[in-house]
Amino acid sequence: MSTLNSAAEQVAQRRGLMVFLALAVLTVIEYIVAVSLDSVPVLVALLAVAAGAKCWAITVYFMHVSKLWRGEEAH
Amino acid sequence: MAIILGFVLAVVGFTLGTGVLGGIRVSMGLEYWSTDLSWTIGYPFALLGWLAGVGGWKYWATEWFGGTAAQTPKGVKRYFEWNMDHKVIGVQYGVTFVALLLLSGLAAMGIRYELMQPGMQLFTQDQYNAVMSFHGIGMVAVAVAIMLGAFGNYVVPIMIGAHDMAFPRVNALSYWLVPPVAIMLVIAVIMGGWDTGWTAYPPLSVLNKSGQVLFNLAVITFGLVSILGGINFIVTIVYERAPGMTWGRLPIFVWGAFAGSLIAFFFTQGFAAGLIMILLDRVANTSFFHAAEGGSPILYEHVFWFYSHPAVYVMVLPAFGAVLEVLSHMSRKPLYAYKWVVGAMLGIVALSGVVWAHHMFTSGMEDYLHAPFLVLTEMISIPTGIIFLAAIGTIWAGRLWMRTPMLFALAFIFNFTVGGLTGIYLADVPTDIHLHDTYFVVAHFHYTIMGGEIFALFAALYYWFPKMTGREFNETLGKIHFWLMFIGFQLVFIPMFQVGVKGMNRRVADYPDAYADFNRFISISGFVLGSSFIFFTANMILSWVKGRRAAANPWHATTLEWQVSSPPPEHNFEGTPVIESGPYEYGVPGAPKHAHIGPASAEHA
Amino acid sequence: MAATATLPHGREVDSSHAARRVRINRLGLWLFLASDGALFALFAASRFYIAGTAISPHLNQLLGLGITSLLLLSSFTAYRAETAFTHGNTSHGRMMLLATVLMGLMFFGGVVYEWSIAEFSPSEAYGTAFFSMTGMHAFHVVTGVFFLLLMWARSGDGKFTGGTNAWPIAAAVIYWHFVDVVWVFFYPTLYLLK
Amino acid sequence: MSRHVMIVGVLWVFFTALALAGAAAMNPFPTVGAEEAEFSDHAFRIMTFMGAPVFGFVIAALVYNIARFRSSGQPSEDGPPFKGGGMIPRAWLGVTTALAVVVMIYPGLTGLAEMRSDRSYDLEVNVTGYRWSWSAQYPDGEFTSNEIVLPKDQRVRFNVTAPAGDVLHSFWVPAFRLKIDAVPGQTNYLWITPTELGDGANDAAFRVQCAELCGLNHAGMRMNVRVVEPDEFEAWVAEKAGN
Repeated sequence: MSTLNSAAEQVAQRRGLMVFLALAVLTVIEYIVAVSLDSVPVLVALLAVAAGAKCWAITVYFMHVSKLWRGEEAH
Repeated sequence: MAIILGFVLAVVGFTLGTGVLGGIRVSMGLEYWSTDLSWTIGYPFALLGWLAGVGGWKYWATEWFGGTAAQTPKGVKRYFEWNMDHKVIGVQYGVTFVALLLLSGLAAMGIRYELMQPGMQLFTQDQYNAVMSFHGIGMVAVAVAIMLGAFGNYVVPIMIGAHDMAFPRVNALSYWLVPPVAIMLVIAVIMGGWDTGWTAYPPLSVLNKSGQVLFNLAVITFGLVSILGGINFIVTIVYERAPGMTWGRLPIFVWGAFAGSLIAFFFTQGFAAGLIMILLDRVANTSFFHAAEGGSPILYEHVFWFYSHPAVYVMVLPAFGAVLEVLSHMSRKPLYAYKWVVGAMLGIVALSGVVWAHHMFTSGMEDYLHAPFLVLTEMISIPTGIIFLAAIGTIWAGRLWMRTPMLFALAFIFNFTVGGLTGIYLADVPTDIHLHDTYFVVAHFHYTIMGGEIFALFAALYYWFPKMTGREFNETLGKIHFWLMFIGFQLVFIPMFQVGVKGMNRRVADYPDAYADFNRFISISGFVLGSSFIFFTANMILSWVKGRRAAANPWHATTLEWQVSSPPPEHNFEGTPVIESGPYEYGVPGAPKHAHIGPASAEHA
Repeated sequence: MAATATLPHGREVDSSHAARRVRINRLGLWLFLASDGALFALFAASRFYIAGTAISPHLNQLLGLGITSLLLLSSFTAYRAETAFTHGNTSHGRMMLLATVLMGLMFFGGVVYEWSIAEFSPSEAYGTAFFSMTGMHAFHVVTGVFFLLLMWARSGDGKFTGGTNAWPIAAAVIYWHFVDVVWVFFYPTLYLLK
Repeated sequence: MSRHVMIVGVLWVFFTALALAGAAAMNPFPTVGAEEAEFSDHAFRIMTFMGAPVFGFVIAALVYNIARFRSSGQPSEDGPPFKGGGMIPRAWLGVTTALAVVVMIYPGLTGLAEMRSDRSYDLEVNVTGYRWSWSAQYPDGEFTSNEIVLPKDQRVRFNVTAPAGDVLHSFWVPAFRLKIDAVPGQTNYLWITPTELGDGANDAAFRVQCAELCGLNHAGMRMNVRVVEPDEFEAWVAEKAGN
């Protein structure tokens, strides 16, 4: 793997890794909940919460939704 | 030339797509050709070929693959191929959709001829259904696209002081998706048509002839036009306003276009989703609407109306904007209650997404949905009422210049009052259960869409004709057009309310003898209404070719599009537009001029 | 080079012409995604309308979990690619683009495999939902792969490196994340209910 | 200014009266054949009564301003610069909201509640819509008929459906003012109490008409309806069941 250039990039890449790990954990939780729970309403609610959290993390940290109203960062 | 190349590449694409499919099918031991599936697969390839041929490759896509995009030509030629100037695109939209309007109007004349007396005369029942369905979708397409497509494209960027739309290439793309829509609809009619009206309710649309597939593909494409156009307007209005053009100084037509675009870009997917489900049921053996497998036709009605009710506001919000624009300038008064109107438009946007099921009171949907949709639907009358307040307040004690655009704008108020009030009968369950799917509904939506939007369209068309063509229109022909159309319109649709209540249902090729007198009267009035378009067409052609040269500002209006030459220069402004006050400061003592064109600055050079 | 303006919080914002253009494109892209998202949402809602929360007992749950993880991982590599390009690290960015493309293709392969072994037909209620939703999503995966490949092919000369230059990469990557977001909702909708 | 308001006020009264007179003169309704029809017509009249003043106001303002302030040539001056702040928009909003709320509640929600209030029935008829015909099945007698015969003053429930594999139709009898879609694979219900004798042979309002576009012969998808005295109905049932 090629090395990372700048300190700024390293910070950003590490943040990405953290978000990915959180997403992976949430996915595993989803799966475990799904195979172990029998109540459909509770399952739907839990899955909706988990999916919402994953969606939020991806839009905020991966898709940089805030740049829509905050503009492009200067370098 | 570009159009011919587009056709050739479309045919090549279609042959290629259907060929690959056919090859696979033959290797699986099936027949080479399967009408539904072959069209579904071949069409996207044909579409790509067409887009590439008319200029999408030469002027755009080649860049993605490392090529250099060519310069678009100048002169008359540019109207016949890919062009990115919003003014060219506005004219292209205008001419295309006026042509479609006339064609669909001709279909209406056929319908009225057939319905003049009971029994079948002009058409067979099958032909009648095809003509009626074509009239429906043709007019819906005109109503959705013409206001934003023609006038939105032409004047919105100039009104806000922009040099073009935010995405000129996407703009060109969205226009060039339109001819395939028209061509597919015509081919569908030639192939025997489809008999589901413009609403395409399954299961009929899953079981009927293959014309339905072409209809679905055409309308999905048209949805794309609407979505891309909507996105383009939103971004343009958000980011391309000139310095000083604050949200509170936007001309009201720009607000109308903005509000309509908000709906178009988000809700249009509903129609697309419904039509895709029909296609899947037809070609992929799915069961969205097969009752025996757990599917439900009512699902389609939900998905379809989720778009198709908001769609009427895509039609009518820009129309509100255009009418209020004309009323203000031609009454020489500030637009009354500007901020309230903006609030009302946004209120309509917000409510539009939660009223769809009032089209379904008789569909057999769950009972508990009736009450909320009744209440929400009637709430829409509140913001709509604000529009009427603004219209009346604006003409109140004004200096009403009774030229053709003003006549159409004033007629809009009358027609939309009738359309709005009769809508309440249809929102109310106890009356709607009787009136649903009768001629009462036909009359109601013609009063809102034709009496509303199409009258507004003509107000806008006559109002901006000098700007767009650089020529003056013939006032006498314009007034003849107006009076024939206005009187003909009332005589057609007022009796339709009554015959509907009496028990005549819509979309019928034939009816019991009891309704014969009404229908004869309606048909004769219909021909009067139709004849008005002869004067309109003559006026447009004659004036465009040899009308007098128009001044830059024949209406002495304040907004920016009138501060540049007619037609405007290539990048709209020779200098930099400067906005210093609201758009309608008529008679306001000491108010600075709304806008003027300052010297060119380095920024836009 | 780039013009900057300082906001009240002391954060510097690029106000150059190029940055303005990126801002415009960004809003356009997001509006497109919102519109596209509405289409997916309507199909997801239809799934509950025709099939309730039922799923087919014949689903291969491990395969589902596998391709889901793969798509999630590809979102991570896409993020790495974009971050690398914005910070001027072209070579790492290109490698990550390729990794994303590869995982995208593997995901697509997984879906195709799943279709080929499925023991339920599209004419059942659940099958209708399953095949139409995964099919539409797979179509978006393929277009996403196409855009990413295009970006990989064109980024060799470094013209997408740094700041606003990296916008085309960012656009393709945002689209890819969107495809993942759709799957975030489709996965539980199609696999994890009862 | 107050003079303009006064004249518009007079015109308002005039146009409202005109609208009401016009609506009354038109008597748009078909034959009233059932309790439900009176109910629907009543709601219709209420809304006409409430809509007339709204219509009258808009037309009065429109007509007066056109008549008084028109100018055929280009106006030489600007009009008065009313921008519409202050009380007028607020009052307008208040009045339109109040009107909307009234219509929602009466005849809207109250009407809806009343429509649903009585779900009892004396007689059941199963109605099936095919492309392109109707069939009525009388469960008690277990026979099918290609016309609907109903006893006067008895409450009937129609169970409306279409076979799986068919398309949407809609069951509508204008004289009864009610309709419901015939949906493949689903049964929908209508409750009706006929109150007038009638026969589709001489009154088009007494017909079942398909009201949902269903393809080729949608227009001709009709069935005769007869409302008869109860004893005549019994005789008809006996005759049909005997065959």
